[in-house]
Amino acid sequence: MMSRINPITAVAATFLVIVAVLAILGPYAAPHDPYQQNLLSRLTGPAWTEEGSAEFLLGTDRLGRDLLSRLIVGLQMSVGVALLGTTIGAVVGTAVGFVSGHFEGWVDDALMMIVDIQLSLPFILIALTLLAFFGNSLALFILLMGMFGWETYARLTRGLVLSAKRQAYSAAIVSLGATSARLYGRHILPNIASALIVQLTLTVPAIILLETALSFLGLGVQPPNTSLGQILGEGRDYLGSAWWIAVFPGFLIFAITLSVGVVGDALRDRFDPTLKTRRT
Amino acid sequence: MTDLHPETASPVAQGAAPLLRWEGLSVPLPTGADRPYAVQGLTLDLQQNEVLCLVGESGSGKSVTALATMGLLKGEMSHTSGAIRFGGKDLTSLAPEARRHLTGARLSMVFQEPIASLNPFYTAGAQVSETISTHSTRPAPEIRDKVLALFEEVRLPNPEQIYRAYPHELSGGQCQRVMIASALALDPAVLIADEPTTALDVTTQAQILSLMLTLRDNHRTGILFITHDFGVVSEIADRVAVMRYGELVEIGPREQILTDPQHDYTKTLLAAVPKLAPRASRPVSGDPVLRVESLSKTYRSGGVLRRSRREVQAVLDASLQIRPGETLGVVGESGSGKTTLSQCIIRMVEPTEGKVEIAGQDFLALKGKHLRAARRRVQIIFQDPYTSLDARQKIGDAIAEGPVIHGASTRDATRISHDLLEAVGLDPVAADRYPHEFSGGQRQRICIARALALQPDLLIADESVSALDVSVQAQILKLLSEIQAERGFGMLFVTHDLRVASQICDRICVMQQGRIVESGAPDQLFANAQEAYTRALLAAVPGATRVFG
Amino acid sequence: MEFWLARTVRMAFTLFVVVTLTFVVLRTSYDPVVAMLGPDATNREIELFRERWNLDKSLIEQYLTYIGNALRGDFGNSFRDGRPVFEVIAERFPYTLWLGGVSYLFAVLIGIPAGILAALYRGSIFDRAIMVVSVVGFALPNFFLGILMILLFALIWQVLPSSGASSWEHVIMPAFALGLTLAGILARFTRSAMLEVLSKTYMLAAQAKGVRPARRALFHALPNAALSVVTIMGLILGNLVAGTVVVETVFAWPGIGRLLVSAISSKDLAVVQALVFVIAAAMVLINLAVDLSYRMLDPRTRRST
Amino acid sequence: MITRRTLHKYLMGTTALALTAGGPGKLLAQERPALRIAVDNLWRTMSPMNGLSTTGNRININFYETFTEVDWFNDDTGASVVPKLATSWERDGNIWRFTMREGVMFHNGVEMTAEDAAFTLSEERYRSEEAYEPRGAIYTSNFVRVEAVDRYVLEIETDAPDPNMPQKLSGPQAKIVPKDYYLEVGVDEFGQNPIGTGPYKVTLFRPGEVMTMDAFEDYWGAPAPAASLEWRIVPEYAGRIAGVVAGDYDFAVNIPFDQQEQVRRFDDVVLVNTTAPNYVMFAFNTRPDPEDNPLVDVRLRHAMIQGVDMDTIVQALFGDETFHPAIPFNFPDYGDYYDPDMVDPHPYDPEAARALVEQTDYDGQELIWHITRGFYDNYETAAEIMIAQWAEIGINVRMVVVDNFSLAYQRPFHLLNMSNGTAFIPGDPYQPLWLDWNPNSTRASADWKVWDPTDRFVELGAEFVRAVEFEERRAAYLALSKEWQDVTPGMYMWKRLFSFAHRAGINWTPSSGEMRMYGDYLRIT
Repeated sequence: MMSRINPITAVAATFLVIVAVLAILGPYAAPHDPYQQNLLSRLTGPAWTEEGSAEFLLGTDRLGRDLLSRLIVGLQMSVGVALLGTTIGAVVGTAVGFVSGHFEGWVDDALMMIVDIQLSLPFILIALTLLAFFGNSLALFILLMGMFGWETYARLTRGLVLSAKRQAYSAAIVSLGATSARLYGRHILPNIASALIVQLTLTVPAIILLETALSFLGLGVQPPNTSLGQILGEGRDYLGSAWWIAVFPGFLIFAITLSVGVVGDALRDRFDPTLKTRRT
Repeated sequence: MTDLHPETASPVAQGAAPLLRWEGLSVPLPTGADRPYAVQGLTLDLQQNEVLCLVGESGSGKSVTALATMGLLKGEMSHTSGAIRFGGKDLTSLAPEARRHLTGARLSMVFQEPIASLNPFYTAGAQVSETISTHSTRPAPEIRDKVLALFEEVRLPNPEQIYRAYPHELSGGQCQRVMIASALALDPAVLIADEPTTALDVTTQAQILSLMLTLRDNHRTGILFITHDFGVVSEIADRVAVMRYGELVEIGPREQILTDPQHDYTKTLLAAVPKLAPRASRPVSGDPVLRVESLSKTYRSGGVLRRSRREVQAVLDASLQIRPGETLGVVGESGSGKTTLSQCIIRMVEPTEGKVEIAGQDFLALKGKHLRAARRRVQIIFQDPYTSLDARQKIGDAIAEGPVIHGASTRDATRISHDLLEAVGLDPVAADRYPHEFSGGQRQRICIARALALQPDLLIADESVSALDVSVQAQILKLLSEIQAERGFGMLFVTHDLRVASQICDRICVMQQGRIVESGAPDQLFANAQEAYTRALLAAVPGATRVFG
Repeated sequence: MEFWLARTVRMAFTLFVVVTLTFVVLRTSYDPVVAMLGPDATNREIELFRERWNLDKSLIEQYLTYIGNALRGDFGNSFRDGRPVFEVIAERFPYTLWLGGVSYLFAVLIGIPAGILAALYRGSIFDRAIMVVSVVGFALPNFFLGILMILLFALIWQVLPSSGASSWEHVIMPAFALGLTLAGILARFTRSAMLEVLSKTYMLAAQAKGVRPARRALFHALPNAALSVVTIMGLILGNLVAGTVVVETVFAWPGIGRLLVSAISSKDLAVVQALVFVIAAAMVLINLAVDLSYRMLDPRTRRST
Repeated sequence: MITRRTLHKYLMGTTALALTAGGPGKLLAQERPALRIAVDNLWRTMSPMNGLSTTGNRININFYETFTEVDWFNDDTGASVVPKLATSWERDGNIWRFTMREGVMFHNGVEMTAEDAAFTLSEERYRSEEAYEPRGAIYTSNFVRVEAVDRYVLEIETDAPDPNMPQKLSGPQAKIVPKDYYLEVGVDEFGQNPIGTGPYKVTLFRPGEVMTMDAFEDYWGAPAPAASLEWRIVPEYAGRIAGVVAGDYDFAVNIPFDQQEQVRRFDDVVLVNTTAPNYVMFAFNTRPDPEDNPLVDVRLRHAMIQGVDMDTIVQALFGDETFHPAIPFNFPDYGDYYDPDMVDPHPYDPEAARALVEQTDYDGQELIWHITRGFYDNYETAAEIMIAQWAEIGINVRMVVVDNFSLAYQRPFHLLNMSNGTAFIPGDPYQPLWLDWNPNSTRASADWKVWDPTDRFVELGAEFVRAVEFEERRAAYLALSKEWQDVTPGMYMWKRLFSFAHRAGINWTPSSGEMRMYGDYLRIT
């Protein structure tokens, strides 16, 4: 069962690898300078359409910039922001979860209260308010994305730590005389890592979508930087006249979210002990 | 309660058409399993008014046989071959709907975990009623009366109250009685009981076994009774079938199998069965490695805001001593406080009161780094070998970890780990493998090695062999004895199984509701128990007086 | 009883912290005046505006006044049109309740049965199809879906009204755009909750009793799965609120999501503060309701006799 | 295929038939349609000056009326005004005497008198310490006395002869409000429940959502052609255009230029573009704040002007629908003042620009351009192009797009987006040249001020204000304009374009950014 890989999963994983490579290469993978404007070839269609030109594979945007190249740098930004935000949230949340799970008692109560407070507000509300009132910068934006989902990690980690602490192996390791740091760092963390990784596969697309929604409301990544959400948000008015501007980034966001979801499901199936057959 | 019906072996008219007949039944395993078939070519019959015990170790295919008979297999495993004949029909080729009409009505089943087999959402009464309403159109009041009568029959106290109770409000034994009531509701011809008493305490087990025999007699039901415990077999079986690796090894009347087994495998199994063979205590000397005085543990539930705090006395005023080379057994039924006691000693749980001295050192007064340093003196082995190893750590590292923590060089620790692997009967080459590559028994050996790596003065074995098959159990017990003899540590052996305790312990403490009610050397204790509770425990041990093999 | 008392105290504290944090964040971020008055406002105008809304007082003073009034249920007046904020919110609330209710109903009526069926026929084409649709619902940004629908159903085929909230037909597209994501989440969650329940021994026991498959699914598996589904049903209300912010903007739906966006962009502090409070309070209450229904549903937390 | 629209028509047909049968007497009122207009936004208050804004002015001309009105119908330059609530006027030195129309009713049934007209322009309302709408002060800064001398006559005394008073009184400050009601409810409440004398009266106003108006039955002039108007916010362009195409709305505003070609393809939809007397621009921060601001060097500013090919940009973004005014203040809006043959002193010339940059100390430092998001159509797009062109001549500009003006106004910045209305005096360059750049203007006095007017500019400005006769005024204007261009504290980018779409069967004439739904402007067939 472990060895068989579903073909859909394989396609999704391959797609993600391509996305990752493009995101890493960024402008180096772009066929054109993504910032090079060409007012004479504004709104050129994709190469295979009537209004297309062989020079621009996926057409151009309202400034005559090569859409494919824009998508690649947008991809770099979207994926970068999502990964960075996820990492910040996961690290902070996991740390909080460990602290909570280790001390229990009032420390736990206090930390979980903070988690409750964040949970009582839909994140987009927090994001909108902070971005609109504090002004938007890439640093604030990434920080904000880092605030997203930390509470999920905190709660998840706390629960996992509490249950891992009660597992026989933890008791055995404590009774060996191990320090808490050793127990958490060397034993519990590796054991709960799989659950955290599965959670990562949920956070990454959630941040990409959040960034998209914020871009729609005009509060996402700001020009001259660009992101998939921003290209999509800009392109939405052009859906009737230059569909490619919105459709390609829309499809890309969709495909990334879908693929990460598929791969996440596969990871979950692989990690989830309840789905493993240990029957006699 | 010793032998329940010594002479009336099988009142079955031999030669009559069997009630249920398995003809060359094979059940495939999903691809990728360690063997192609869970059950292969099983041919067997069950007679009316008979208890047929299906015996085997884990993985022998006995449960799969039960599920196949009831038509409960899923996925690839449901593609069985062969036939299961019942009332002139082959169950495996019946249409699903036709088969469903038989299931629960003519053939019924009781499962191993009674609490888990009741739906937490409905009352006990509703769930038994459902069995009846599924297969008949009787009016509701009539069903209710019938259910109450069944509860009466399975000797549930207070049927009316049980009827309204949810599963979580019932004990394991009560749940199993409810399940049996449900299984018998429509007076089935065949009852399949899959390890129905394994999860229960010995006293409850004895009651359930006696109940099943009564039912067999009253309803003339054919019972397929699945168990791994020859003690139970000796109490209940009319005939015994032994399975291994999905195949039938041997079948015969109870007495023949128990006293004169033909097959080597059966012989091995019987030899490994723990016997209630109380030994005398060995002479020991030296200062105690463990001294527990007036230890108590009270659990309090409820927070600041709660007016009514609930208190549970898990351990109350327990005192005991263990000297080097000595093994002290702690026995008792579930909830008696024996595990809490052992956890208090190693401070996995902080005791409320009392004193614990390990190797002359006040263990409870220690903190931080001193506590960590002192922990090397006491080590523990748990019940479940699957969860007591870190699944992501190589076993060599797991064994070496203790010495490393206490300052050994990596090289020394590795050497210790290799030596110990050898000492517990594993190839040192295995050090680089992960726990999941080992069987349960092997894992328990690894746990022992890990505990011993620190050369503790005291070793606590908390139900350490309870989850293992008998043959493995015997090996592990032997290993522990040998190593103890060699290294001279004191051992606190916690178990619910008096047979096991009787064999390995120098002294035994019997716990009931948090207190140590009685203690003494096994031979004295068992021959001359002072407490009624101790006597009840002893009486309930299945096959207590029996000599196997 | 003690449980509920503790819960209430905790809830009140959470809301207090939310109100305070919002106040601090909004009032220290910057002066809303210019945003409110437009780029050409004169100094005198700005001065008058500050006086009118007490923005010239010290932060502590403003805070104490605000909390004092809030405790009396007065969250002040909208900077934008001077009306009591609760009146402004109350005007919009029914619309969001309507849209949210329909989307939620859609999500529940589609998502839960789909999840159940997918679990019952695990691994079948049907299961795959449901899962694919549910991932699509999650992966498609809902404003994109919304605009696409407007172009198709209103502009090209002209079978549905483009935007607004004046008839039941108007609710179809926004409710679908909003509900699809929720239905997807619910379907996936219901599926895994069902799968977990289906693997329980009591399900095997029910089968061994000869209980019909449909009855097993509906009477044995579903109520137990419902316990975890109820929890997620509370959690997705957060997604619902987040979704309305975008969807109401796309479809010019005059609900609180739109109000929030416009209040934020016009820096109507009073309305933003009150909205944050109202949404947080609603979320907290909903979670309480979820706990309550969880406790009512789960026999383990209630007593027989 | 039966679409909603055809279905709708069918249903409407039967309803109309039923009504005809019901009784011809009611027919007139019933024949007037109810119009629905999808707008992008509504200003938060409708009080004429506190609510001064594109989105407010666009609709409040339907319920407020001014002394005079710009006649867009007959003169699309916007340079001529016609009588509205004032029927005649005469000047005597510093005093203007206006005679108001008789029999004009406010929507609350009270007759409009000179008292109301005087109050509208009064010190109490605009210029006192406790003014209700202090923004009006700028618009009436030269007023000394406003007084009703008769039920229908009022006098306005200015500090110097002001030849342009009738033109000025077509502006927002001259939207006549009912004195008693205004004083009774206060300006904030008035802004929410506005009352005027116009052909429509407001029935519901929810800022951020909708405004509805009914035809005012006691209107003094020609009856309103629509029975009611509903102005509803549809923030998304797709929603607005789909609304008009599908028949949910009769009008939609703000059709982005790039989408217009597509809109033209719909048979039942008419696209209307018009420019308004308002120029989109950016200001240079010419002051040494931040201290190292390289833009204090005028050569760098001129280089930047010469470094962008604004004509091409405007052509690309708006086609021929609007234009780039190469020479500031020489706007075609200004009738006789406009000189189409004037030579641009700072034409697009990247070579010259590069040379100018060479002369300065500019070291490639990043210049920050604050832009308020989405405030002006295509602004960010133009900015991106301009930044690319400036990069060509070695000037490094970064745009910082912020959410609103208060963020945009926060220093430090080097360039700032803004726009400049030009119609304070229709047909006269007074507003963009002096009103908005003089030492008391916000641009020269607010925290975010971008320039310190030179002594010469102030001197020339005073001369320009004093000039009454055309030739004298023209000379003063040219001198002042030249001084401005020597300093160049900003760049005028294009004349603001407003676009509308409406369903076929409506004949509608736009009047700059306003949507006049009355008189000759709206005919429904």
